[in-house]
Amino acid sequence: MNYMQVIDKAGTNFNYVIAVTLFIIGLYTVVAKDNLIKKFMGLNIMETACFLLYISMGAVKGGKAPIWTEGLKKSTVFVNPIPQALILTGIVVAVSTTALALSLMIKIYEHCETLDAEKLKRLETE
Amino acid sequence: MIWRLDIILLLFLVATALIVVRTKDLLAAALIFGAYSLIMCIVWQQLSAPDIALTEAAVGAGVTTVLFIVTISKTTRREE
Amino acid sequence: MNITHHFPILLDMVPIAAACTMLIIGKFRREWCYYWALFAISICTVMSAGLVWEVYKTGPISYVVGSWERWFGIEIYFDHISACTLLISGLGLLIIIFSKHYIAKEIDERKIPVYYSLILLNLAGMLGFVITGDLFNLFVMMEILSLSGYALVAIGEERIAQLAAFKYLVLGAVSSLSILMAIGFLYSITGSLNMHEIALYLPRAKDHIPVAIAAFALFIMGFSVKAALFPLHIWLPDAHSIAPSPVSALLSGLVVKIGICGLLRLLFIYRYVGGLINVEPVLNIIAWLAAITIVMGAFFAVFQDDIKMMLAYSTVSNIGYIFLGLCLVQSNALIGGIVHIFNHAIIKVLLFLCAGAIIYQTGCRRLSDLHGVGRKMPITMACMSIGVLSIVGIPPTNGFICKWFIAIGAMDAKKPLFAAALLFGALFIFAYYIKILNAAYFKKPRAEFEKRDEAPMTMLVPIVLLAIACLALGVGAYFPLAFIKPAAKSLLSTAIR
Amino acid sequence: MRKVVVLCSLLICYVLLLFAVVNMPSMGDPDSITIKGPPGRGAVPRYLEKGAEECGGENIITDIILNYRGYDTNGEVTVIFTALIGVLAVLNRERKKISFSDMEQSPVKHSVIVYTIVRILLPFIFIFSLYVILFGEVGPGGGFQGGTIAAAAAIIFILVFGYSYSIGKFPTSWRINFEGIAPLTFIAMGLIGLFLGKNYLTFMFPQFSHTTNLTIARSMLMIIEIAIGVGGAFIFTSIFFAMQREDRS
Repeated sequence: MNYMQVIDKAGTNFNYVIAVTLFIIGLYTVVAKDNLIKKFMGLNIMETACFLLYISMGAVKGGKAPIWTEGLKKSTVFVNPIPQALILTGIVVAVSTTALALSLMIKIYEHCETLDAEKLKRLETE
Repeated sequence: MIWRLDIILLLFLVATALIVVRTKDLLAAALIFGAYSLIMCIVWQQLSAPDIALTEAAVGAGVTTVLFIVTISKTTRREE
Repeated sequence: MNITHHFPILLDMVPIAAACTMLIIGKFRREWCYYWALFAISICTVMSAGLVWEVYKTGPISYVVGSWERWFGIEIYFDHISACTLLISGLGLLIIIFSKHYIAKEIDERKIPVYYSLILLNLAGMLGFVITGDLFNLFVMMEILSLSGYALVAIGEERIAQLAAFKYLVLGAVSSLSILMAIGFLYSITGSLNMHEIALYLPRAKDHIPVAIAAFALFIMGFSVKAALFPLHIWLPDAHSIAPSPVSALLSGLVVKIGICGLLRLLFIYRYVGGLINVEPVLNIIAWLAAITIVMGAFFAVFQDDIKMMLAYSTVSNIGYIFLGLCLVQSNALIGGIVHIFNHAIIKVLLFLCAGAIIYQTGCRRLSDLHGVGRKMPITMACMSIGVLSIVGIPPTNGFICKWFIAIGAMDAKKPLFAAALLFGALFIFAYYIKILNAAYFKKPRAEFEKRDEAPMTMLVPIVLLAIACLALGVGAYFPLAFIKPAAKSLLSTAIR
Repeated sequence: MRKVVVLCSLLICYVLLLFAVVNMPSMGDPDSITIKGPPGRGAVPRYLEKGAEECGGENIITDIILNYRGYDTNGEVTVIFTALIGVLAVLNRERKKISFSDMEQSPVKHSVIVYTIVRILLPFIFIFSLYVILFGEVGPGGGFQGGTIAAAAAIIFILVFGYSYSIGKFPTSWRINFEGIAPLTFIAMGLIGLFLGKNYLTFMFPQFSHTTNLTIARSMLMIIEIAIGVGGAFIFTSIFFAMQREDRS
């Protein structure tokens, strides 16, 4: 595949490219930022990036939302409902993880008076 | 397939994500994160996923942001 | 209705139902929680014993939730690897029996219902993980078990517990996400979420090989965080040593194995040989990492004074053995690796429970404070010695078989360096366990250890049972091997149903 | 130094992932394997064609999450329950008797405007959440979304009317009964299938006529949606209460 074709495919799969970009931005936040709350915002960005990937996977040109309403013919084109069903589960998982992590942070702050990863590391070794 | 609004929304998404990462004030970052979720919600509406859009609006922009704000109010607002 | 037909689903639903009612029961009487958890997990043990027997007799069982065809609904596929359920529910039962006094002493009284509920949820997640035949369901079950795992680490009141739990949480969440993304990649090129369907249709996706490779890499990354392979093991020693001892036993014995079960499922999808992509180079890299893990984990274990920290590092080392066994692409090594999943779970639960009993009775966890504890608690220490001997791999115990098989496999695969790494690891472990035995028996006993004072019955019974199991599985190695061999064969062969 | 290493490794990951997504099937292609599936085994055509008559919901996504892939949703509601139990394990439940010093001085509490608007708004939010829950079968929405909206209403209530007042309104001993209701209802509904001779979570049975089956399936969908909504709302309220509690003092 030469680079012209790569650019062409990147244009068609633009949503995927954005999803991966967001994933990496999130990963950078998790790895490089010291503040724990910031780390978790990064993780949430990663999660939404994953979801964007899934939902874009299910998109169909000119597709309608997969709900049978009045006036829809049998030949109507629908988008793929499976990724949407999966992501509904994924969002719940994401918010559960966030809730648990945030409560851990509250507890850590009560004990250590800081949320900075570097300082916490120093406190841990003491 | 992709029309102009989508491209703008997606680029805006990346921009908000970058702002969330760069903002030093955590409260502001949490609120911008709520805005990010709302944009995501519109993107999903554009991709004909109204169920997910509703969920994201209720959970991502609603509950997650509230939980972030509670945590910030209980801990610290500045990122050192 | 034929209730035995529904065992696969009930196996997962019984602990969940018990966990959901636990808070209401705890509202009335806190003591009942213990018996309620015990009741639920006993039912699970009976059911999984029945299932394992059926698999042994007639082969894998398929059960589709919702009575659909398996490509429309979610399939529960109970095969030879799913026989882990017996291990999970059995060891879970022993861990819950052990918890009674230990937990009453260690954690806040108001958290007792929460504790049992979390243990049950964790076990339910693991049971669901090993029996499911659907990739996304695998992810959901993995989230149940990891979320409850993070919370169990943080349930103690110490400051370090929360920090360790947070470290575990961040790494675990990133790995879960990479697995979620990998599932998405596989779905986009095969159009299915059922593992058998994916295994069937993956070779046809010849136009999208880079996607398959990326999915494989993401899966490997995710599962090796869960299983604590070398560069990604940093969360393990803290989390496993700080948690209350029954929780450490649960996490170290069972939860880390889940990552390995996931890897086995993954290798089933991609196939060892003759699949869409040639996975051997990746497996080779993992084998090298596993060799490093073996030596390094054992090396760090030698320098620990804290008994639970030692055990945690030895878990790292043993995970290396299992990975090495799975990644040599050789039937003997594969059998050794799978058997080691079972055996290491039993040994590590035994060792952590012994450590827990010692900590409960004496209040000390440093080896230098435990001089002569063999006098005070002879039964516990005898059982711990059996565990120590089997983890080193002395012949009559069960630890010997797996290491023997892996070593033979390494030689057969013409990779003697790995066998050397294995020996080195065993040597380090030996040096370090000598330290435990030395401290317990041969040092001058401290004054307060002169009087005999054993742990309560609820602690002794599981420990003794596990020690007997260690010896029995070593002497009667026939049964596990007869069971594992078909599983290993089906993994290595290219035939898929 | 550390930053350079991090950036380089992230860049490598980025390039690899980009290479992967560029090679994925084109987005929006109506003939791709995800949509069509293998012949005879494609899940999507089947769901879209027969979903409404096989499961009783016009919204195909509701059909999938509660019926075809109901086991996943069973796991999902267990995940939120696990999150609540985890939060309780970390933070412990709030106590009634402690004086909530700074919590009582809620800055918005004394503002007449906020007070009045919230009082007027709350019933509407609750009704909207009910609408979202009950109409999940025919339109966008469902149990979890509605439950979250109800929880948001409860959170607004707590923020405006102060902590100890609202804990009197939603006491812990009362909330505790509803927190595990979603997985339990799911399991109860699933066991019906067992008793009628089919597998777990079956909604349609060959021994009944199609109309009876549709009635059974629709009522089961409705019960499960309501249970997920109620359970979700209570779980989020409890998490919020637990995070707001003060144990330092």
